[in-house]
Amino acid sequence: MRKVTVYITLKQGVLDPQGKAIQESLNSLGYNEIEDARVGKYIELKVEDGPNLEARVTEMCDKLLANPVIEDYRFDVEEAEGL
Amino acid sequence: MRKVTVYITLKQGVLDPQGKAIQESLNSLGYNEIEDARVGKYIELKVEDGPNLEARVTEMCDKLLANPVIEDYRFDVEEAEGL
Amino acid sequence: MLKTHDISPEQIEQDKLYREMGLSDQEFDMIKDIMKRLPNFTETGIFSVMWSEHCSYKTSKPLLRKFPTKAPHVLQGPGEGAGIIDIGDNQAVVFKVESHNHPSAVEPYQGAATGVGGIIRDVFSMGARPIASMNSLRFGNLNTDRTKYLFSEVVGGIAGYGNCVGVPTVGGEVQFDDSYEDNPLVNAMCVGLINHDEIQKGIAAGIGNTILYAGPPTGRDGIHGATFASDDLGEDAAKDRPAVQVGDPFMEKLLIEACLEVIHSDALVGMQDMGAAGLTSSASEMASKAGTGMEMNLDLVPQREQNMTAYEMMLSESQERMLLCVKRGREQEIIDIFEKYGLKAVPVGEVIEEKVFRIKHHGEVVADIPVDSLADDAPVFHMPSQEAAYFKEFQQMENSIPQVGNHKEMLRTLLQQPTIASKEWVYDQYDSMVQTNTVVTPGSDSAVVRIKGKDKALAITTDCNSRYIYLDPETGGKISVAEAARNIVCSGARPLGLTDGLNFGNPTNPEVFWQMEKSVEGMSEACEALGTPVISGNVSLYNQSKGKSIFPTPVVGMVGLHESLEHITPSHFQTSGDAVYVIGEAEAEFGGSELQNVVHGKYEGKAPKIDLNIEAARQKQLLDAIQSGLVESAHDLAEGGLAVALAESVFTDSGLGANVKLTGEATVELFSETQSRFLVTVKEENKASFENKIADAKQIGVVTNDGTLEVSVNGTAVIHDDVKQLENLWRGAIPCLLKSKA
Amino acid sequence: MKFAVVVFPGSNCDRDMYHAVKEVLQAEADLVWYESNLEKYDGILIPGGFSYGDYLRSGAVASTSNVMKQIKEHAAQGKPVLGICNGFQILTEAGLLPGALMRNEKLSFMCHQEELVVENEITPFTSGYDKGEVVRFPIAHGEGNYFCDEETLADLKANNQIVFTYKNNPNGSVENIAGIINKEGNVLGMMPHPERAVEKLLGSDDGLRLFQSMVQNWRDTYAKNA
Ligand SMILES: Nc1ncnc2c1ncn2[C@@H]1O[C@H](COP(=O)(O)OP(=O)(O)O)[C@@H](O)[C@H]1O
Ligand SMILES: [Mg+2]
Repeated sequence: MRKVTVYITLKQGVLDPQGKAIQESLNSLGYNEIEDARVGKYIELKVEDGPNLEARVTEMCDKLLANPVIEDYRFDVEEAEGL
Repeated sequence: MRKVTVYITLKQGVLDPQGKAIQESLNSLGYNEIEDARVGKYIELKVEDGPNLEARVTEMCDKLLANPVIEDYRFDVEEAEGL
Repeated sequence: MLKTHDISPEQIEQDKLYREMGLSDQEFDMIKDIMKRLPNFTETGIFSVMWSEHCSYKTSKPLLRKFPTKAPHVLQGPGEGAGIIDIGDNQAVVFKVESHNHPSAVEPYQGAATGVGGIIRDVFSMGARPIASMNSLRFGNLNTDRTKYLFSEVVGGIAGYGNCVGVPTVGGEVQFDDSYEDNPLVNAMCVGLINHDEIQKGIAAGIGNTILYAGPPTGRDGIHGATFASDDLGEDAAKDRPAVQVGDPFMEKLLIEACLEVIHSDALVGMQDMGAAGLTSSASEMASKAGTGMEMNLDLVPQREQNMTAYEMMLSESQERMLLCVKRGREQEIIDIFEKYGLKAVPVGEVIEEKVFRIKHHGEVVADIPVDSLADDAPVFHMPSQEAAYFKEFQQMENSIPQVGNHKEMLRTLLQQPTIASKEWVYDQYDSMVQTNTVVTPGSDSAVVRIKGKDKALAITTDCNSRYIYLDPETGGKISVAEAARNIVCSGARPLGLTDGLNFGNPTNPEVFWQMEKSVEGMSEACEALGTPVISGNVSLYNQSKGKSIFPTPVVGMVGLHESLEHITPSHFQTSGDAVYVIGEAEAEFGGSELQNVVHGKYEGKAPKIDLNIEAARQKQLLDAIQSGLVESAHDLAEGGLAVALAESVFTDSGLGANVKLTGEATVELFSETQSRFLVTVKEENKASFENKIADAKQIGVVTNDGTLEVSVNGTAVIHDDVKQLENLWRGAIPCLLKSKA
Repeated sequence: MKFAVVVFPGSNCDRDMYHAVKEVLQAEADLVWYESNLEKYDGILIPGGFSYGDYLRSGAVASTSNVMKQIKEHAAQGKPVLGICNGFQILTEAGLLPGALMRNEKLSFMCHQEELVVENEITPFTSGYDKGEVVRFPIAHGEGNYFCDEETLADLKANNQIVFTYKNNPNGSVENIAGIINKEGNVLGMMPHPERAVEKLLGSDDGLRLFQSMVQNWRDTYAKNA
């Protein structure tokens, strides 16, 4: 069993209203050191071991998990201990 | 300048219908090796350097970024090169 | 991205770079004549977006002139952000439809969301409070993963944006046909309410007055979106992807409240939203409409990204932005109002006497264009038109009756056709009730929205059966207007006027242009006959992919007025014992019908014919009967004919059924799509008065309370079915298609 | 009794709530921008909508705004606070009510009439209803799936804090919970919209009694002679 963690972030230049709201809210709470916030998604997959794991995860990201029009993604693969 | 990355995940025991939906869609696309999926949030903060950075980020998480009733969080701090 | 300074005017001409921006050689020559020199890169970009079909209507203008647009109650016809119709008591209704087809094909969620945002801005930029949204959607058949994805995401985007801004989405339509497979249609309509004395215009008047930019900073969103929207959606649409804009409905909500507060300040001169072609179109149009010029300094424009070029800023389609013209010296009053809502408004330019559109950036003049040339001198093309080859063939076909073995089974099948099936899966995702005015929520013929404090309400519908229009554009055009009016009348309202969303294929194809021409002629004729002027609209061309055009789809968005809340009439049956009437007789008309599609798997032959005199007379009589309190429920007959209309009328939750006796040919009586027909229920004691008012009404049965739909033809029972079971099939069809594997 | 309808940036049921209490119920009410003083009001109504776009989590940003301090004080004085839909989300995020509202089980927004069961009729909000009575209110939310841990749930039950439940749970809420009240009995949060159910013309007027109950109880408590 493997644990794959996929990180999905908005492409450079794509408007991130969520991030902006978070930044403003942190500033208004007095955390003026926050200069920017960007929000992404984080998906943990529990995957049965098999050949071509990386290639298959890439495919899943392209097809379903990330929206290539506005998002970038990357992922890590590790042994699934803690799952 | 520092880059703080906050990872927010649903607590163990809290149902994650979104993760479930992702798992099912992946399975129906033929990725039967996916046994589970959990969805979380990923927030990148660009933070001006200052004292007590870690303590302050912990506070931000407790006060705003995560909801302790349903979520856990952790964060990394790194030098902000790529921002 | 190309940099302005890297590319010289000479290079643009020599390498014909203007072509990449969507300008033809001929258009480029016209620009040189206007400028009396070579345009630079930014200027070429400005012309290219302003002369795109989306902004200039260069191929559709000659057709749009055919629409009747005037009537005593029309306060504002086509030309401004949205049209306006008087509804008495110093009030008026503002509405328009807008397409976002190509952006939705590329990124369906954001494409649809920003479509909703854009049309709402058109309405509140007139000074009106948006009170209702509608959406008219077309997709391929729900049997591919791609189509299911597009459908789900488009609905999600409309919901995500509409729910957050707090404008109820009260209705719409969805149809499915292979011709839309790669090119879905997403048309959004918004309706607003305004007092006569609050009407704003998008003008930049008063030499020396200040131009304010309001809203979030400009990024590189959707650059070239406007020309992109008028381009053929090729196989490699993917390369256009970064052009997609992302919407922020929260920002829009703040902008609505701020702008509706700003209109009460007499410091405001004019205001317009930045829609397609962003800063370029709003600024140049405001000046052109006022007969002035404008000078703008791009260094003052709030920017979200670094090192943006003048070209990028002028063409950016970042969302939720407004441009205002404000009296000089009183800027702060307006800025303060935006500030209250957490929005920035900043001066970026001024109104000048010289009629030019002059843009400065980093201390240099980067564009200097005669302002009228952008709006008024845009070329107009009279495209060749040629009757479609298929049309002659179809017209020669005899009307035939599709073979139906088992009518009961056929009704079940028809109820599960996605175009007929319940759209609850769609509209349940929309907040249809916010603002607490929605008297009739989605699921009836028209949505009904009351006007608080007055004994009146508005009926709203969108309609367009593109199959008929494909078979016979002129007749189909008439039908789409008539059907919309029918839906308004059934709800008890008087049709006021309409907005049109003309979605067609490639107009340089003479057969496509013929479809446009004929359908506009048909629509215009129906508008005249039914007294519904066209007050606004939108044109979306080049809707095709892999060389095949979509079905011609001129969507009609119509608004009607209930002169009293008492007139609001449901489309469902109400009480057991009521008499069931049908108005108008069925004929063997199956061209373009749902039955034809089910039995033959294609659409061919003649569209059902329509006599606009009969249509107008029946609508008038029915409305009169409703206003006289004689009608319990009214529903028009549409896809699937009488049998489907009967079934829909008994899906009520209250255990009703119907017992109906017909005479004639069973398939014709049950499923024909003959036009100008209505299904009406009447209380026993009102039958005589009702029959007196409506010459063509014939009682066919009664409403029962046994939860059974029973229909006999010539004394033989042909349908005998449990209403609950039928309803479950009808409700379950779309969710079931979405879940099934492709 | 004077109501404050608190308006956050992004609230969108504020005017509906105002219409319900001011024009239909004919009580005294003001729309109050979130930066204002709430001192002079007897009851606080937090309306639905998408405060701050509901970005991050529904109600999260609004729950940290300054006005929450005033609302907490108001609640501590025993005065009534009613949060509907986004208002409920804000109250849980602010810790005035236990638990959290998660995404609907089916993940999509939903809007339609629902049948609710009145579980607790001994509150200042529900005294006009009968126990077990079934009422019809619209719902309109994407994140109304009430969640709390076992311990909290046991507490809610022990203290009779569950005020409304769904007859046909639409969103996956624990124990069909549609609305809960705090231990002290003066802060009610609920996902369904009583303010959208105050006129028969719009499908139901079952919600009117909720506001009437508030006024009645306030009169009984504070203005015996009024
Ligand atoms: N895209 C949509 N958005 C909202 N409501 C919709 C949509 N599509 C259909 N509906 C609603 O479903 C009901 C049935 O639609 P439709 O079959 O097109 O009606 P009709 O044939 O009477 O015009 C209508 O009340 C309509 O408003
Ligand atoms: Mg209809």
